[in-house]
Amino acid sequence: MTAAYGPLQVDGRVLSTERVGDYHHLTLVAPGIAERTRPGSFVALTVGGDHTGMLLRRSFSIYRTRSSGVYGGTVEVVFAVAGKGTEWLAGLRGGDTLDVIGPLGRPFTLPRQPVPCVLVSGGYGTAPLFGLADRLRERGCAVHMVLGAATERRLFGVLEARRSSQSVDVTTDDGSLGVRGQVTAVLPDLLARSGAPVVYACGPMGMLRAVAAAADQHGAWSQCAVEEAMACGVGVCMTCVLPVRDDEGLVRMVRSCTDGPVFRGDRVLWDEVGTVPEETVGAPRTGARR
Amino acid sequence: MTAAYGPLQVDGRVLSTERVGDYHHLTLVAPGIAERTRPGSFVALTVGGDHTGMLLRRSFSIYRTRSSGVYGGTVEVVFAVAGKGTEWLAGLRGGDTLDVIGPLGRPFTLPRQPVPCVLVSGGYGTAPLFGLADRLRERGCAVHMVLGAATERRLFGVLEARRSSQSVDVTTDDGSLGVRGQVTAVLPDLLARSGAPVVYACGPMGMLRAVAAAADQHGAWSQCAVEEAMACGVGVCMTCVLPVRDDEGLVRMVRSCTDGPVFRGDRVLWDEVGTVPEETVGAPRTGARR
Amino acid sequence: MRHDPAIDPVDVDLSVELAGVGFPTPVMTASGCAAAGRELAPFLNVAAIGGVVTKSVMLDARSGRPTPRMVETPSGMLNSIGLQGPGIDAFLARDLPWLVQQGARPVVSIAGGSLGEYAELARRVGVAPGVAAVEVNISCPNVENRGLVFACDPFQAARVISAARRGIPKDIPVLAKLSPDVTDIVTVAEAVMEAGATGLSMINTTLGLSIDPVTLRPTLGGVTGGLSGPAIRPLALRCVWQVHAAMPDVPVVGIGGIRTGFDALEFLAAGASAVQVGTVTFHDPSSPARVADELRAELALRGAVSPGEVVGVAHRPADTPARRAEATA
Amino acid sequence: MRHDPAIDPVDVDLSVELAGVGFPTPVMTASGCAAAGRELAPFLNVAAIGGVVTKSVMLDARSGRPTPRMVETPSGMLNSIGLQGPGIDAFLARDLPWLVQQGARPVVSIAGGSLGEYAELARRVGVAPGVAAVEVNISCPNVENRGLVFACDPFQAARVISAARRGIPKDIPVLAKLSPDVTDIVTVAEAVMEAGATGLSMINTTLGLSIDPVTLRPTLGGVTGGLSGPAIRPLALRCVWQVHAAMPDVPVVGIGGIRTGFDALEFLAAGASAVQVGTVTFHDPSSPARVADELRAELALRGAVSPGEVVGVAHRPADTPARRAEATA
Ligand SMILES: Cc1cc2nc3c(=O)[nH]c(=O)nc-3n(C[C@H](O)[C@H](O)[C@H](O)COP(=O)(O)OP(=O)(O)OC[C@H]3O[C@@H](n4cnc5c(N)ncnc54)[C@H](O)[C@@H]3O)c2cc1C
Ligand SMILES: Cc1cc2nc3c(=O)[nH]c(=O)nc-3n(C[C@H](O)[C@H](O)[C@H](O)COP(=O)(O)OP(=O)(O)OC[C@H]3O[C@@H](n4cnc5c(N)ncnc54)[C@H](O)[C@@H]3O)c2cc1C
Ligand SMILES: Cc1cc2nc3c(=O)[nH]c(=O)nc-3n(C[C@H](O)[C@H](O)[C@H](O)COP(=O)(O)O)c2cc1C
Ligand SMILES: Cc1cc2nc3c(=O)[nH]c(=O)nc-3n(C[C@H](O)[C@H](O)[C@H](O)COP(=O)(O)O)c2cc1C
Ligand code: FES
Ligand code: FES
Repeated sequence: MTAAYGPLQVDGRVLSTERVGDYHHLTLVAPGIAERTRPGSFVALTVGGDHTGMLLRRSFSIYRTRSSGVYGGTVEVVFAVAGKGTEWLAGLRGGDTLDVIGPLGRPFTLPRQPVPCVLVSGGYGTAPLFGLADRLRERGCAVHMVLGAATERRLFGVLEARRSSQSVDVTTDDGSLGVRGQVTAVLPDLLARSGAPVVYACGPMGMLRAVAAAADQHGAWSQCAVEEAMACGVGVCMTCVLPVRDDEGLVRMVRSCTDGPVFRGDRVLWDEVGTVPEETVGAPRTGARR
Repeated sequence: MTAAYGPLQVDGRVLSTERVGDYHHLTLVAPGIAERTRPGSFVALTVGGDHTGMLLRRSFSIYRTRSSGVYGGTVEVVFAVAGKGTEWLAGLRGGDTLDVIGPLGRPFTLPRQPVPCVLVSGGYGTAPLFGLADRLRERGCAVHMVLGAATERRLFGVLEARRSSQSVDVTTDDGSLGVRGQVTAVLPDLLARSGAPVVYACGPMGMLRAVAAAADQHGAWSQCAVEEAMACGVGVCMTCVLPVRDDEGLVRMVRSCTDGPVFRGDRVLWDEVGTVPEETVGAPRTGARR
Repeated sequence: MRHDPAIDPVDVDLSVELAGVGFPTPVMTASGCAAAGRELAPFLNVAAIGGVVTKSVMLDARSGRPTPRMVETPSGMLNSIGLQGPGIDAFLARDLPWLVQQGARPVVSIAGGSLGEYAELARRVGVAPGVAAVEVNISCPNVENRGLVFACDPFQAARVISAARRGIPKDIPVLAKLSPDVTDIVTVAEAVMEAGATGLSMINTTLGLSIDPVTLRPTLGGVTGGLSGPAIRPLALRCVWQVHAAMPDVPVVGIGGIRTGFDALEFLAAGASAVQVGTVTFHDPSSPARVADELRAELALRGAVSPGEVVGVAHRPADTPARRAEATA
Repeated sequence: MRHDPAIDPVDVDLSVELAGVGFPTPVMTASGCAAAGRELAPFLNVAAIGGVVTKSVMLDARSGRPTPRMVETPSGMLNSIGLQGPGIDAFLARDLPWLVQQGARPVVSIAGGSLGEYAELARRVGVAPGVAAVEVNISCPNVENRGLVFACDPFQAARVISAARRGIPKDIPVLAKLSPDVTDIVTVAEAVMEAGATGLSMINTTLGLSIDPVTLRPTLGGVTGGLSGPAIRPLALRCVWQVHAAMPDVPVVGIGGIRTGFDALEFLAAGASAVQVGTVTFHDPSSPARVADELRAELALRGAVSPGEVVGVAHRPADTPARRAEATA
């Protein structure tokens, strides 16, 4: 009863957990998901075990997948402890089980031509970019990565980035590694240097907003993976919306779980996220601002 | 801020868990409780971990305690999986933590004279009787035990019973071990044979009722440890009550967690448990029967 | 509890009739928790579950409320979606036909801000092909009456139902969906039945609030929100119990925190003829199907060959076994 | 959220004044969840916590309801104790003196079946030494009015409060304890304040039901029961929010599912001046003390030197920081 290319719901079993800087790297045995995964899609995990008071799933970008191997297919995610659910996930041990749904969401769109691409991440936002880098390289695209974070321990995959891309720029707010500052400190330069017509980004809203703007300025497309609070992850609850302009130029509140998480940077009304812009289709006459 | 002889609230750590027939034998490091424990008292354990939907503690008779040793004091309980909380407890692994309150409740009263005593248990009801048997033997009392259960796998501590008492009778409803039938099949005989003036019992209500009656018939005292659903275990919620006749002959709804769990068998209105007898102090004129 | 099934689960017939309309199982989705069914297709067979109750649709497209629109709460959640939706035209053009084509039984939920809107929506839905039933969500502010929620006033609630009922063919059941946020839910229930409702859906969310740890202001964009999930199940069961006690013959669809087949059984015993699974769908998108399977097992365990045998059984003296009582009832 | 304390927790002064009476912390026990305090002595210092709200006492001894008296529910529980208690004489002779002697601040909760009983109870408690405040539990059936609960009718609720108020010296605050099971809690709140209440305790349990898996009949001996615990916290917060919005100057004691210091902070921000910890005491008998310690840390983290600084802050525009708003308020 599962759609050919849609998500699967499977019993996941913890294969391994590992600390990586400030993050946790969780590998789950979750057969069938790998085959359907595309760069940018995510999984929604149950937390708390049976009889938990935590009813809602937690969503995580897919970092890596293996189609089979001795254990059957695996899915890997990288996460930071942000609250009670991720705290519980951080306490998982090999053999523990949880319910996994994935792959979910609309993935990154790949360029038809072998053009140079810039991939920008904030913190754990690097996770989904490695799979993307692989696909891009397969298509002959030069890959340039920019990894930003508050501090070194919050950077993820710097070494892996060096292996999987032409160039890597690193920025930290506190200068503990790479250039002191945010990704925007190096991005314009890189865009000019690389002449990349496409920018991919995953990270905090503020960063995505800045990346989208920088891309615009250089006449490049941007593909941004957003992170909105989600109750269901599968498109039935309408909690994960943000204002996005559609092809006809109309602003709609769209679901980031099914219409996203990847959006064209020039389509998201970044400054209005968290509000219902007055021009939104179906907006109250008065404009229900926050 | 803890009363000299009252219960303690401590962070417990799982030292070991073991299957014993249909039961689980859980050993917790819970410093300080051993010193205060007396035969018949119990502990109340939190279940489900942080953010669980299971708010209430689960109560278990104290099977054994060690005052210190390498790990600090330990408390041992033996339990059957009865529902979601005990199911969670059964899944605990060494090193897991939970909150422990104990010792709770009014323990068994010991005879002043070195008289022969009969100890009767149903299922896991044997657990609190071993500590009692030790105290009794210290006082020179001859100890006779009767262990009853539905079937062999639901008997607990038969071997240990043989070590710690003069005589052991075993009954199972299905005859898988010992005499086929219930403890009452052998009790009258034993009472006559041993001439015991005191009977101690722990097990299901039905068994306690029968034991109390048998004791009466032989002019013996009975001390029965009851099991009523408890929300707090410490005496503040009034959920665990049953009708008991006090010294003035008045029937009151008393708390089994603080006034019990051990009651004189001739004081409990066994047939009225689950109701509020009309003669109860403060009973509604009409009699609020179930 | 008996541990070996009294009868074989395959011998349980889960099909139920609700006010003349047949459903293969008594377990449906809940409005706003399944969109219009399509998104659940990867996780269950929309044609096999009892019915698909669609997100309450309004006349015009609605943007809904600003985010955050949800907060997780102990064993539940708060939501303030604000009835975001495409409007009735798009719904009838796109969503309903898909459900019909799949062979699902669509229960169309409508919501309005005035009697006129409800009447118009009812007319539109009433003539649409393939509608199994209409659920009227009366937990909406009445724009013509200081934004007071229709469901909180028996008189206003009744007016909405009669306005809606008129537009809908007699053979299509009209379910009035009640709010628990009233002093006396029986009065509201009686009023809407008087006004022509075929049955009752109980309950909608109860109003709640949460404070944001950073801003110390209300977390939700809509300030207050609807509380749902297992946390409110006992409250929902009580409402069903009270209404069934007062009106044993009124078909009730039980809603509120249903997570397992036993939870569904609780609602049947309290007096519901069918149930809806809402918030738990977010935890387990296959739950509307799973709960029906589990209910089958729960019924078999108790020797009941159909859901009808246990409907309202909790109201009978404790000594009457479900079966016998049913027979003699 | 700021992660290093904006101020040192020791610089936070937790003491609050509630209608003229001082309490060392804003965190008290809740009626029926701490008996008369004695049983909590092994787990906390009854003199150090804000106050001890005693189990609602009636004129005569009460046996209470048959067991089962409780059911665990998701993140909560149902109870039908039926106000078991020793009666006012025994309470005043045994329980109250112990609390006074310990140096605790007893908040005596009274409950009656008629106006006369409330009046009589108030007289008796009003002359007893050492009473810090009186809480009037109006969630009781009115034996003179078809057993309708006083709290569900603004008029009846008001009559109870004025009857009680008369018997109690002016310097002893009278808190009216409200039920959430009403269509409009603000109307009830206004009525009891009119009638002479000094403040409001919100909320009592909300009515719920559970079905027994074996008998398929109501689990509780009392059939329905009161739902409490974290499950209802969002509902309780909403009630406090609504009442504080309508009557910002009325002292409110927030109650409902408080488990942590942050939960307590939520109630303060919504408009409560103090809080009570009820059901969670069963999970952690030290919680009334623990929650106060945690609240101290939460306040320090946000740079607030006293609970008063955050009372009602959630009602102010999001951009006004708590401190400034307080100063200019
Ligand atoms: C598409 C997507 C991909 C993500 N990928 C990653 C990743 O790769 N690594 C990582 O560390 N985190 C990722 N996140 C964020 C992650 O989902 C949250 O940190 C996590 O849900 C927080 O749960 P909690 O219980 O610890 O926090 P709590 O605050 O206790 O969560 C309470 C509720 O709010 C929701 N919530 C809270 N914060 C967020 C958030 N930032 N985004 C979405 N839901 C939230 C939770 O799902 C839960 O329902 C992603 C989020 C989305 C939407
Ligand atoms: C003084 C005392 C001593 C006990 N000693 C033992 C023991 O040594 N070994 C053992 O296996 N069991 C013992 N029990 C019973 C044990 O407490 C229950 O089996 C257990 O609480 C069931 O929890 P659950 O979550 O698995 O069941 P659930 O049905 O999920 O429990 C739900 C709620 O009901 C309460 N509850 C349910 N059944 C009982 C019960 N029989 N007694 C008390 N509360 C109940 C639970 O505490 C919980 O609050 C004892 C009970 C008491 C009161
Ligand atoms: C996110 C969300 C959206 C909802 N939207 C609607 C709606 O549009 N119309 C409606 O009648 N009920 C709506 N509800 C209420 C549910 O249908 C249901 O009545 C309620 O949530 C209780 O059931 P539950 O605990 O199983 O979720 C919504 C509930 C949630 C959680
Ligand atoms: C077992 C139990 C007994 C209670 N008894 C009383 C009572 O006698 N009087 C009263 O006003 N409230 C009583 N309550 C209600 C609590 O005081 C409190 O208002 C309610 O439980 C909500 O708070 P909580 O979620 O923190 O428990 C009782 C609650 C419980 C759980
Ligand atoms: S998270 Fe439910 S619709 Fe997107
Ligand atoms: S369990 Fe709470 S008083 Fe006994």
